[in-house]
Amino acid sequence: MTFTVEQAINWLTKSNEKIQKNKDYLSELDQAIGDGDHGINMARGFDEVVKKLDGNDYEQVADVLKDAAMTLMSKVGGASGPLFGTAFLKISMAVKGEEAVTFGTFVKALEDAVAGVKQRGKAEEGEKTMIDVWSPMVERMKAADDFDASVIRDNAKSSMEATKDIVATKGRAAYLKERSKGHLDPGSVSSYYIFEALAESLEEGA
Amino acid sequence: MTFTVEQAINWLTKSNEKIQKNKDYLSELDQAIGDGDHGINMARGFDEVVKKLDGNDYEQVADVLKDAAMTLMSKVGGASGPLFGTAFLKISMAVKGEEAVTFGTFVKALEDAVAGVKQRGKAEEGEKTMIDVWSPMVERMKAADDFDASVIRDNAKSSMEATKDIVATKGRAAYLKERSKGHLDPGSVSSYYIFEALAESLEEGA
Amino acid sequence: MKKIMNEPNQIVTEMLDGFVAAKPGKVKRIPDTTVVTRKDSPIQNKVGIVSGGGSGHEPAHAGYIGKGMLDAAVAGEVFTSPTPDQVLEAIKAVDGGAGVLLVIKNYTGDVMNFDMAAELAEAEGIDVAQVVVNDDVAIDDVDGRRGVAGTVFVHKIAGAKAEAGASLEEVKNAAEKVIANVRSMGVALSPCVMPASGKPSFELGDDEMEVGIGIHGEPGTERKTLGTADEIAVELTNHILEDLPEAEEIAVMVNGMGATPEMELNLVNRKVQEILQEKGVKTYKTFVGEYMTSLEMAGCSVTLLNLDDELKELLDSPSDAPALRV
Amino acid sequence: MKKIMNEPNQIVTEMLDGFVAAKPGKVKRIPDTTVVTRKDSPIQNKVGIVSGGGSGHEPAHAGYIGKGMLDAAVAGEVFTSPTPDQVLEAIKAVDGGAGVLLVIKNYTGDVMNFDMAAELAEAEGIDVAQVVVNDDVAIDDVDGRRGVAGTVFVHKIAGAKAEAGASLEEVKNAAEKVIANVRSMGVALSPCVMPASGKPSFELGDDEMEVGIGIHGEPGTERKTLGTADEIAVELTNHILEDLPEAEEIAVMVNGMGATPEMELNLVNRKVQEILQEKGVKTYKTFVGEYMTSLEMAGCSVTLLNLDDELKELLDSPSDAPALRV
Ligand SMILES: Nc1ncnc2c1ncn2[C@@H]1O[C@H](COP(=O)(O)OP(=O)(O)O)[C@@H](O)[C@H]1O
Ligand SMILES: Nc1ncnc2c1ncn2[C@@H]1O[C@H](COP(=O)(O)OP(=O)(O)O)[C@@H](O)[C@H]1O
Ligand SMILES: [Mg+2]
Ligand SMILES: [Mg+2]
Ligand SMILES: [Mg+2]
Ligand SMILES: [Mg+2]
Repeated sequence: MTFTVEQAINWLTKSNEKIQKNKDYLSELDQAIGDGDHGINMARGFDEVVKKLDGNDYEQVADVLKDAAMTLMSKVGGASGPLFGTAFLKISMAVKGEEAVTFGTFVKALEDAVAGVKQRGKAEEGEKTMIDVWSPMVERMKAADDFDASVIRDNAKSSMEATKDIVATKGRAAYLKERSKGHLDPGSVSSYYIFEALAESLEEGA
Repeated sequence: MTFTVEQAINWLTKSNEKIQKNKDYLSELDQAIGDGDHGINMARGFDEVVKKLDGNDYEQVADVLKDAAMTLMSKVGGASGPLFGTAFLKISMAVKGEEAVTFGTFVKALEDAVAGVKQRGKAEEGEKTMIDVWSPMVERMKAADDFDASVIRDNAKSSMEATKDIVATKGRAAYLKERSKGHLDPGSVSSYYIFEALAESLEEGA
Repeated sequence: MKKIMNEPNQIVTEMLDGFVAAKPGKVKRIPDTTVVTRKDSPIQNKVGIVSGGGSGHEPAHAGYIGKGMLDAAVAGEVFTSPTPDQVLEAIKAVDGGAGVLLVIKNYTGDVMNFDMAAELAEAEGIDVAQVVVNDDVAIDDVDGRRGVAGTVFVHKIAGAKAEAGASLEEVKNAAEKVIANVRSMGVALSPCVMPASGKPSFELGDDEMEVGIGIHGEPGTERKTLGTADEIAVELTNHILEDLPEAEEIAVMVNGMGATPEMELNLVNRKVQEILQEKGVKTYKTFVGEYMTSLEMAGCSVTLLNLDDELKELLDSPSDAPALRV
Repeated sequence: MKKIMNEPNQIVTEMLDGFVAAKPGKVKRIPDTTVVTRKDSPIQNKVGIVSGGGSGHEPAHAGYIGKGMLDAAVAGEVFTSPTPDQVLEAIKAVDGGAGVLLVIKNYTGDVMNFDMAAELAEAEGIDVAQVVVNDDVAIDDVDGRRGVAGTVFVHKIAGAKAEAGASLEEVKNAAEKVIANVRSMGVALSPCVMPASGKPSFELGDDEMEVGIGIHGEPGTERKTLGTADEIAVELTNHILEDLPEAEEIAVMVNGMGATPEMELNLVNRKVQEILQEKGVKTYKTFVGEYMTSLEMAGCSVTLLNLDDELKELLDSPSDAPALRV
């Protein structure tokens, strides 16, 4: 199985739908342990991504993802803009040249994305950030040998849920120290939506 | 019957008690159609008046009332400071020289007080101010030939209550125009307490 | 009531201490009074400018003390005009032989207390002139109009004129020119709370605003559904312009009532400028900020001042008052 | 939510329009950006100073644009760092050949976005230096400390140094000296409301305050019973002084969070000065007002800056920025 331009567009479109639908929920999560703008930020960014992609003819997955990355970087701001932007940019760079991306390349691309996010955010796993969804995902996919929608969905979900118990040491939630416990990390929840969208785009096929 | 130094002190002491007791009520009345400080203003002023009188030996009613007037003028501020100050100052001036003030002199003194307040406030009867209690009082007393506590009490009370139906044309309540109707005038209510205190001091005698 | 304060009945004196402590080189407080003056008062042969009123309007009035504006400010209790003896102290402290102008806002209490102070000062041989500011067009009856944010322009112009060495009469005339040419109107989104009573000045629904408010938490002249920034700007500006027909070149002040973020004031200013441009009125200078407040009331007022060459020059001349630096 | 606004998603651009409209002779907006610069930018051979961050902190950051302070300010969405492309526009607009200093507050988002902008600018051949302000002692972990009101002192000192003709490195060093010597801490009495969501950032009881708050409506580090002005001043000042042991001669800033009347700030200042005097710390200069806000949050912060001769001179040198005139 490969990952095509149509699937990439579908991925981003579905990501946008989920984020728009859960915009208020994401902001509420951020209200509890941050500054309450995460839903607004992601919704603004993905709305622009979909607008940007709309009507364009893409030959490569890399071009779709690059446009998404650049749009996120220039329209989101805050912490999530550079981080999600970096993630998609790294994926885009790693899949460059392949019209239909193989599983191996895709996993490698996700691995680059995680490395990029870690470097940008000066963060590691276990600090209650989006990395806690992205990093386990790479580990899990490295152990598989083809795309598997339900694996992706389940892994993202359980990782996202696990952020609840973590005491934050990066991002705004870190200011709250122990009080950050018991709340989901908003960036992990939006990451979960993005992986859920990926799973759906894989299920729907090319 | 005459009005003595002891009665004058008693008058101001009782006025203070009533004003302190009704401080919040007076402020609430002012809240509705003014700026909410009338009780605070009058309470501050009369508290100082009583402090000022305390322990002083007075030979004349005029001296008691002059001290009260000067204290009100320098401690109250706002509209009520100069107005009540002027009222007591005019009374003081008119009763000067009499150790025990006769009814005739007292009525003449109140008449001067009303004239003084009208001039200071550039106001007439019927504008929903304290004048609407003081002016009818003078008219009523001019028709009598001796002090009568119950006449004073009743007259002040009915005049005070009648301010409810007036549309204000002076003071802050005037800003509300028709909306000022249906509310008692705070300065008239404190004037009522002052006349009630006068009635009591007359009843208790020298 | 949620306020950062200590004892409510000490609030004015403590505030003045805090104010003076922040600017020890510029202002001083006359001991045992609520009067703050320029550190270098009295200034020989300069007309002294005294303003004041109840407290709760900060930065008015002490914030306007400085070279080119006020010589002294007299603070009353919260929302209560100061008493004549306090005003007299201010007059005496700033009189440098050229006389003193009192800038009074048109409230019964202020007019009476300042007038009594003027009488006392005259009795002591000091030349005193008075002007009464009544810029609030929310009140139809011109005689009854309140003095609100337009007072700041009177401080500025009178102060500049005095600094330039004008006589008491000339300073008074300049102040009167401002009063004749300045109009304001305001709205409130939330009431204010008197420190001593702890009660809100009125109740407002979540989607309501009071239009035509004063600066003492008095209810406004009308209650309406909360408008957008643009709608509020249109309502206030048009009401003012109706009353200021000859407007050609003007100064604009968008004033916050105490708890209004600057962001919101800028939104209002944006629309005010748009309206003026559409009507062919030229803006000469704009002031956006908190200039004349009502404790922690949320809301804003708009003030327009018609300018001629003299007023422009005086508006532009320097002021080092902390609340209006030019 | 009660705000004077139009469409929430237009609030930043409309605010900038309103801001620039008030000061047409002094600032300009770069078309199609959220960047405001000095009207006379770029200034040849002067180091350019760029600051910025999310909106909602007004008068930060555009209010600090002026001779002697910032050359440009970049506004993000409310409480959201601006994006690298916007920061890049600002850098390019103010570079006069001597390089550009970015003043960044220590938030993940701000640090990343400004850093990316710096990379892009360097790629275009512009010398860029960065400083990260982290003055909030409410956070124990020094690396994680937020940048709050102390940032205003960084603007002032770096701006003065640049105006004096210093090199990029010298300007950066002066800014770093401020950062090493400035500490802040704040309390909130009420939350703020994001225009786009309409929800309060947290709920507080009538007798509660949040201690150790940031400037984005984040909850504080501790919730306590609402204290008096004196208690609040003691708590904040002592906490800061513990972290600033070498304090001898200092600058003080008592900053309102957006909806705090100046009266209350003066009460806090009064006590802060008293504490400093008791401890033998000399106050060189005091600033009381709204300098770095959190929308319509009520509350205040205290900032202390240790001064040496260089910092004193730079603090005293002129600034014509509307929000900090010297
Ligand atoms: N240093 C970091 N590394 C990785 N992710 C981070 C970091 N800081 C914050 N995040 C992620 O960003 C999310 C917050 O994004 P958002 O609310 O949009 O930005 P901001 O915190 O600037 O308001 C967090 O929930 C977290 O997942
Ligand atoms: N022009 C006036 N003439 C007579 N009495 C007046 C006048 N203006 C106001 N008052 C009286 O003063 C009262 C208000 O006093 P107060 O609240 O203490 O002063 P302020 O209005 O300055 O806050 C009114 O209720 C009214 O009775
Ligand atoms: Mg956030
Ligand atoms: Mg009153
Ligand atoms: Mg009053
Ligand atoms: Mg944010």
